[in-house]
Amino acid sequence: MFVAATGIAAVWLRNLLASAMVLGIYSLLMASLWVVLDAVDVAFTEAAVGAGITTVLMLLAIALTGRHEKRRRARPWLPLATSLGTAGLLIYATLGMPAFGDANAPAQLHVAPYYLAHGQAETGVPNVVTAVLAAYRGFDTLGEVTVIFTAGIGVLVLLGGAKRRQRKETEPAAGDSA
Amino acid sequence: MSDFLVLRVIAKLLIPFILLFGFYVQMHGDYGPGGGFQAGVIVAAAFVLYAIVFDVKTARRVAPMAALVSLACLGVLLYAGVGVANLIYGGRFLEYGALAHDPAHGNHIGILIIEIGVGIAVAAVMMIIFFSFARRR
Amino acid sequence: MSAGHLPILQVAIPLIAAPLCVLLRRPGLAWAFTTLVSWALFAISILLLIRVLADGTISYHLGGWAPPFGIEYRLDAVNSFVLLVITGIAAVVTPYARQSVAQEIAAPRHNLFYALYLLALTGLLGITATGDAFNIYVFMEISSLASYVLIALGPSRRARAAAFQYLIMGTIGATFLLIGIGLLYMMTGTLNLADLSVRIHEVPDMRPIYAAFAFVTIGVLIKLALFPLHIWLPNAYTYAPTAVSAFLAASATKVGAYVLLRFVFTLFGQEFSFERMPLMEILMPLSLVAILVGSGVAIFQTNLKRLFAYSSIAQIGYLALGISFASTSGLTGAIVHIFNHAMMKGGIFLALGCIMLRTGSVELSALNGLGRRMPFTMAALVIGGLGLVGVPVTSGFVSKWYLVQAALEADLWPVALLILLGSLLALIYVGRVIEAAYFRTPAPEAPAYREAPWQMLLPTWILIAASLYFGVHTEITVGVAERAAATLLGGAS
Amino acid sequence: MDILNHINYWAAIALAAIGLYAVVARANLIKKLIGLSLFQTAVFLLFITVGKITGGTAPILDAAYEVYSNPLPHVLILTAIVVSVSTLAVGLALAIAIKRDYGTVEEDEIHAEDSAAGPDKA
Repeated sequence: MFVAATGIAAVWLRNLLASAMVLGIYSLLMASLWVVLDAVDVAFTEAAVGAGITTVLMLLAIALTGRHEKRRRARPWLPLATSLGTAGLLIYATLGMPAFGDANAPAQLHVAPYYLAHGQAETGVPNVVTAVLAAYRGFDTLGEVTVIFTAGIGVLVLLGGAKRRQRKETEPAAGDSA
Repeated sequence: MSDFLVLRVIAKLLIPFILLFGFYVQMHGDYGPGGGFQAGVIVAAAFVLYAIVFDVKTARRVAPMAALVSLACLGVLLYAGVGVANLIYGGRFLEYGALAHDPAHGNHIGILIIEIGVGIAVAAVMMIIFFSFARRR
Repeated sequence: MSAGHLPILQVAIPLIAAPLCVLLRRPGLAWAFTTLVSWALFAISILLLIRVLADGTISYHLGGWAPPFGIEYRLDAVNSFVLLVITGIAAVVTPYARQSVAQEIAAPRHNLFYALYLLALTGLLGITATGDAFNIYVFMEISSLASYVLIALGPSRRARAAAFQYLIMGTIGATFLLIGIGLLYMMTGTLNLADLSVRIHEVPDMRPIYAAFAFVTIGVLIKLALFPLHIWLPNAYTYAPTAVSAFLAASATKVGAYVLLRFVFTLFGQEFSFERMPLMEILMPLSLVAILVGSGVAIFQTNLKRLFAYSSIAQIGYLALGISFASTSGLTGAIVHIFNHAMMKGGIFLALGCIMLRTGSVELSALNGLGRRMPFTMAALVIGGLGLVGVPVTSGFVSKWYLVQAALEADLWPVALLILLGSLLALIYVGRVIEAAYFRTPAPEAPAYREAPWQMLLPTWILIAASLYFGVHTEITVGVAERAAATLLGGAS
Repeated sequence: MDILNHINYWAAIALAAIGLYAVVARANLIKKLIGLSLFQTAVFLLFITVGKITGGTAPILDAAYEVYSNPLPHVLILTAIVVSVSTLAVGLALAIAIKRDYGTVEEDEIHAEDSAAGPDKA
């Protein structure tokens, strides 16, 4: 339950720098949890992305935007309702779910066994995750690469030509009536 | 940027190994955990480490933004290009089986190429994002 | 390559074109290339629609893997019609974009702008064409990420704040959709929509499916911007570059409506959605409130882009209302409205772009006397606005006709009255535009604005003319919409 | 219904609720993104939990094992992680741009600046 503790800490801390660090630790713990759940590929990715890249980006961004979160008047009703509503709906859903680790749950019976049985023969790749990722659901992965490409171009556009625009934006009135 | 000698020496020692590990992960994705995405992130991490320990400016000279942007495009095009090649060889889009006489073999080749495409694109984009953030300091 | 590959080309071409566009570097070249691509896509979508109408559903197995193991593209009358709308809008907006973008966005980034525009298009087309639940999520994120950045490129700094708000809400929506898809997978073991629609009814314990239904619906409603989940929309449309506003207003929410249709009717089935789940009881009041509040707030706006953004909220209300009837005429109305509203709103935002280009403002006061100075632009704006009201001869009338008919069929005459009330409210805000443009004299110090250039006027008028043409000749649009409605309702039982 | 069987799900749900709360409640844009990240990761945990089979191993085929956990959720979550980090990158870039334009990343201060700058000009 370390994971939960770090999760809460990440939200609670008002020092954003510490908060981002804790988020990194949370990711790392999550990755180990996924090894326990047999998702080694996912764990690897989470460790590299969540604990690595995300933390670096967070720290850079915080360095640019200021590290302290300001306290403000609490009006917790809407957020509380949203999050409790979501949680309640999910818990309701779990009541009808198959037990954890059940080999006969519907999710394990339909498509998945096919991948395990035919994956290596049809693709020549013993890592079934890679086989599904690159072959059976290869188009999703193309989409995934496109998503990250979009993000790269997007960041470039947002932060690229900053200098010229900064001059224009110094007078808010001029910027707003453009 | 940093004057800590120990840090510099360790980083210098580590970076080649990180890169090597990245290539290992890239090529070994078929058999163990890993693949293009993870490899891309690791390679990018090596550059990020270099930039943090030494100097963002030097790191940028090693990997100029224009080259990174071209590489990112190239990665996506490599992946999608495999799909188009399949069409030309008479298969469906991304039907790697059409690449060789034996479908399983064709699949293996196809997976290898697209994983390389993923690796290039991811490494390039990660560095684009990092440098865009770091530049504004 | 034979015609059999058209479904994938529809999505793969813009996907490949986007990185090429980045590599082209020269803004003019990137623009010309994007224009060519969008026309090619429009041609492909016409061919696809013709084929679907002639031969029925097309199924394309990506990678040659048979569904449900691989990803399937599945085109029927519904989504090939939506594809036609999106590519049609893109084919008109792209040639228009050049001058508008040149004015509103700094030059060195134009090739990146067009790349993002193509990516947004890729995402929208991908969502529409696919027959796989998770694939919807992936392509939704492509289009969303590209749209966030496109909106943030608006000239005012508020564009950035609006884009951030959209990013937060959009991501929550997408994650809700992901939860829903996860629950569905958990209980059925498949991600293929056609396969899901069968297996979903064999699940022993329905509770996770109920929850999945709730999550998917809420997630999609955020993307669709139905009241009260609309709060991201007015700012996003107001502060985005005008060409982006036009493109998104005409296409993005339409795709949201399509996804809702797909999940509610094809996947869950009409019987499940409306009899076991209270979808009608929830959707109908919300859409009526959306119509009244959207139109009501629009009346008090002085910024024209914001005015028509609120009017979009009202129009989304009409769309959702049509869906909530779950009857042939209701669905026909909704699907026809997807088409008609895309034409009208696209035309209106393009006209606003012309005004922006010449006067540098889209305040209501900037319109004073513009009816004489920019007659063609203003005429387009007014005709588009009358379409929103639902005046006969415009295509807006056709959609409203079907909606009112659906309300009367369902013995809900108060709903029919509210639809008419919404039209009255729309008449008020369109009236304000007409008044400013034709009955007020320009301020004496105002420069004599010239008419917008033909490269921008022509696309604007193509959309407006289409909305007039299809207001009179309804055989094509209504014909296809009726087939689509029949597909949705028939596929449900 | 055996409660112990669902404890993993519930842990994930609790995390998701915390993250979502942070997104809606906090005014700091960076904190919102942290919350968003938390929320998404918790949802991923939910997915991965679905794929686990008791006694199974990681789905890399080998003669030594017979029972493997379900690979499909892993694939989906790999994609979803990439999507979430992309979203995060764009979100942070937007936050930086907002800081540049407004000088703050607190939501209420941004609203205050906007209303101070005059009523709703384009």
